[in-house]
Amino acid sequence: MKEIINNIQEKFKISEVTEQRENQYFISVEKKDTIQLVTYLKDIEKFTNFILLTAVDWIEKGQFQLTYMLNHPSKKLDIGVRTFIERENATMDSAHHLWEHVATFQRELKEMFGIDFPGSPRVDEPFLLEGWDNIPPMRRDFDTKKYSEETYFPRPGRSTNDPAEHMKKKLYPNE
Amino acid sequence: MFHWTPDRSAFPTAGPDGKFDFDSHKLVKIWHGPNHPGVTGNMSLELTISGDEVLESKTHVGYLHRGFEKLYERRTWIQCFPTVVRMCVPESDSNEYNLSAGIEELAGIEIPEMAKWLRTLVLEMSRLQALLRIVPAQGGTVGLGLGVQWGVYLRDLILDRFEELTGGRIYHMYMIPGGVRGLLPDGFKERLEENLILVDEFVLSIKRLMLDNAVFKKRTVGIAHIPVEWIDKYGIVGFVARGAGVKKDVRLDYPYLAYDQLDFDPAISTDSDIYARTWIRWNDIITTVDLLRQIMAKMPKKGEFKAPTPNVLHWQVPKGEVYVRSESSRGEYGFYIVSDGSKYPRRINLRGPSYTHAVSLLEKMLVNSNISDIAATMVSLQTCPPEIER
Amino acid sequence: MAEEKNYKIIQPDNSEENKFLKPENYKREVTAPDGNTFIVDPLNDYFCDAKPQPHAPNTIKVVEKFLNWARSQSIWVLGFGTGCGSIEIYPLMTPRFDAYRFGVQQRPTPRQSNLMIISGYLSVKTLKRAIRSYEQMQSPKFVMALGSCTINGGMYWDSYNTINRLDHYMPVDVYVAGCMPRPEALLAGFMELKKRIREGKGEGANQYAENFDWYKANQKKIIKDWNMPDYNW
Amino acid sequence: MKIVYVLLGLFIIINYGLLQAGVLRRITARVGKRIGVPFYQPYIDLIKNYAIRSQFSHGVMFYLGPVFRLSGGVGIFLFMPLIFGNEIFSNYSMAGDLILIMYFMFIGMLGMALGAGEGGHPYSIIGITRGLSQFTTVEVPFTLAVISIAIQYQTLSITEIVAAQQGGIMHWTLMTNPLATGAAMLSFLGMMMYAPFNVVNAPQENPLGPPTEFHGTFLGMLQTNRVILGVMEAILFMNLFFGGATNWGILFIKAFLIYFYPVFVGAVFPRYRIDQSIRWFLYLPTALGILAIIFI
Repeated sequence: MKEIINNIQEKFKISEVTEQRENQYFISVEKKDTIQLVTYLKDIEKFTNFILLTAVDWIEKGQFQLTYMLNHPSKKLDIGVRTFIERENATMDSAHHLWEHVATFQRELKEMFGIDFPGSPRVDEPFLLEGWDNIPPMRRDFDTKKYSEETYFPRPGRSTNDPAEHMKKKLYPNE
Repeated sequence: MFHWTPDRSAFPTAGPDGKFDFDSHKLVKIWHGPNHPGVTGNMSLELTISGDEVLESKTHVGYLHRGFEKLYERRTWIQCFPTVVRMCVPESDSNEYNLSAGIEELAGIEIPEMAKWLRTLVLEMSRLQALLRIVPAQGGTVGLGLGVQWGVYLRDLILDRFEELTGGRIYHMYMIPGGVRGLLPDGFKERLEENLILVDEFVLSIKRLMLDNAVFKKRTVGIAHIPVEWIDKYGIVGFVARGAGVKKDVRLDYPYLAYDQLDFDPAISTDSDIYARTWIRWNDIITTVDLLRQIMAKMPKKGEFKAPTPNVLHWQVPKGEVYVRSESSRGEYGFYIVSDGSKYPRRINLRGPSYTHAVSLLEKMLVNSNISDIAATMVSLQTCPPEIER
Repeated sequence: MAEEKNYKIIQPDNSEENKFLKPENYKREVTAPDGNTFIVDPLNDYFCDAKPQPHAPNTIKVVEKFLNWARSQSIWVLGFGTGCGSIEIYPLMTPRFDAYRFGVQQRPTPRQSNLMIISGYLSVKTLKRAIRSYEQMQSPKFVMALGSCTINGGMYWDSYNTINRLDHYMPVDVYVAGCMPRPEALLAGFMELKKRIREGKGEGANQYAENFDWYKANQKKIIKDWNMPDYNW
Repeated sequence: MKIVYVLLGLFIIINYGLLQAGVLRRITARVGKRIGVPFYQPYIDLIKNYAIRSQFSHGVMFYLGPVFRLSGGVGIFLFMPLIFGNEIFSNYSMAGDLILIMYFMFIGMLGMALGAGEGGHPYSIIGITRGLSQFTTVEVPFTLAVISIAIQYQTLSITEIVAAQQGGIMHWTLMTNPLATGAAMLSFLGMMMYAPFNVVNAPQENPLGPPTEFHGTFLGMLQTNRVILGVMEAILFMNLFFGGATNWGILFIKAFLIYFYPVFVGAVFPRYRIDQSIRWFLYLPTALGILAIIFI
């Protein structure tokens, strides 16, 4: 695994390398190099199994983190390629030409995070939702509780407790 | 002499924009699901058919979308557990295992030996009950409902054992970060062994009823073939990959829990059709029963079953990200977990095998197949909609 | 071999209600073989738009009682697994619990079913299909709602995609509590439903027809992608 | 006066058919280790379906479809001698009634096709298309068998065929013409539409097939027809191949056993696809039927 990381570092500009396990690494790369790096990993280093593509919303920094998890089937190695893109008008290059199922992940990201992947097949079709006209729901500025209370006729009488305070009150009422 | 294959050149084809011309009155569009007995769970296929041949298929999911990954923004780590099991209904224990394993890895907790064995036991029981339902259901898709009756009865007996051990029939929430919730009750092993003897008989009778049945073979051999080149192209995992001749099993490739101390060899086939995938899962029942017996024999008698953890009510899991995986009955089942060091998880993302099997792979496989084979194809991939849409 | 199309699609205006209209439901201008042109609106012209009417029970009490007994003894369930509770339908219909003993049978088409089991949470997308199936069922029809999700949202009470209270969208006869309810609880629910039907209280279809506008308003509030006639016969 | 006896016969047949359906459902449930429905369940289902309050129609043929289907079943009944040697229960049996009965077996299917087509549900149209193609091939071995026994007995009257088989089991067509019996009994599997030949209303493929849109009274009529048709086809085979019946007891036993055979096969077999089932009927049963004509 170490030599693969060294190979990558020679060819690409890697900003951060995290060793999670001895066979699982996460590396950060700039947005413009990402698809190149994924292609390199697939074709040269034989990380031929694409596991997942997902996004993490870092709203504090105004960024989305995209993670491409790749797997080396024979050497049993995992590598996660992280890249950070701007939160406003988020767009990313599509990787649907590398694996057939990447398009599905990109369709979901387009719908749930509003990250556009121009050129990806059927990317504009709704995937999970139907008739959604709010901001993409997985963005952290979308308040699901408020939306639910306004839309779905909550049954009165439901109270919410913070578990820590509730247990404290229940177990040690005098403290 | 009577053998006849359709002349596909005479079939209507898609126009240059990839769309079919429905004004030609040669095509029918039908919706296979969500209210359809031949669909696994609540999903639907939008089919363009000409006669009995499928020309185009589009998978529509989202009927079970609950927005789990959004809800976890509002729940503490321990509050995630009651909902995380509901991500995949037929086999819920992989979810709890993956989440607790991910938290333990991020927090650097080593679980005790006893907990490892108990988790392995529960995961294998879970696999067994899922297989007892789905293997006869493969017969059900081609009209053999009898095996389903027998199989679901045995599955109920396994669920009884679950109830005894964890208190729940379908959702158990038995594994928690640091270990498990309790030890085996008295006499549990004997009662499980009694059930396993029944399963042994069932395995033989389902072979006679289904796998040796001439009509079943006629319906399944050579249908829904998956070439071996598709394995990486479509991200195929689990028994579907094993059906195509590629031995993919997380239990062997990335041994977790006590699997490195167990002796097993999952079945493999190169036919890669519905019959082969049924045969492999039928073999998986035998493997699982054998594994359960091994686990019960090798398990320590007593021991600590939970490692000390911080107070879960305000547990701040250290910052980091991890991908954990386990082998469910459908294949590799992975969680991608990101923690930002706060009380709430930043992101928990599930990648189930059906995510590719039921969407990109199924759409491709159904083209030029017969509409009679759709249900059998779906069950042979063991698609499970809740894990696609969460 | 592209044939000349005998119709022209009229693009809808950009108003709020046309936002999610599907292309196959656009209005179109059709030229008939005799040269006349007329406008076809698929959503209004292809479907019967009459509202549902309440159907009064049989006026002879004894006959109605007998018919209600027959209805209670022959419950045909629509085989529509709307949520995770449908996994417990398997044990219900197999040797362990065997609901067939009580006249409960499954039916794959809504036209012939009497009972709709809403098995757990309903996402908005499924709710649309569930309403459609419910309206296609013939009166008298019953609804059984499983799990806490249909009562107050259960553990998905704050989710943006699942409804909280089913009784705002369709009349519910019996709730079975639990997450998910065990098969025994389901059997008890069937017994309760039978009692209700025998007492002549299973008039959900009439209730739906009488309060049709209220139900429709609630449904249309959350289902924005409507794309179907107002009432599905 | 005859019409009263005919109606009495119809009443007995319907009741027997309903009870038989309930008992058979219990037996198949036993194979699956269940207890199954109460034996009187078919009665309740029928009452309930006739008591559905709201009904609507898709058009004229939607009304007429079930009527055609029912007239097919009742038509078979009208011309079928039930009890040999009993004037009362011979119905309108006459010379050449075998041809008429074969015609009635098909007319119900055609009526159903028109009704299902008017219903407009894609699955019912797929189902009925399959049904018509399969039934056409089912008719081939059956017709060959009928021709064979017509040559054998030199008659097309069912009463005379039954008369020729009297006098012990060795006189039955089963013994005197086993090839024709074999061909006909194989095609009987296809007529009853149990697995492996139930592709017409295969629940996992095209849920329910032709009757998808039928409900309430329409469905009630279809169910009534199903009951009559099933029993009458079993009685037809009893008359043609198994020596007929001289009293009601023998009729019930023989009809039950003949009806039980496709149910028994259906419980343990999956179903063929439509192309496979058509091919199946054109291989072995047709070959048997041709042999039956050659070696008569």
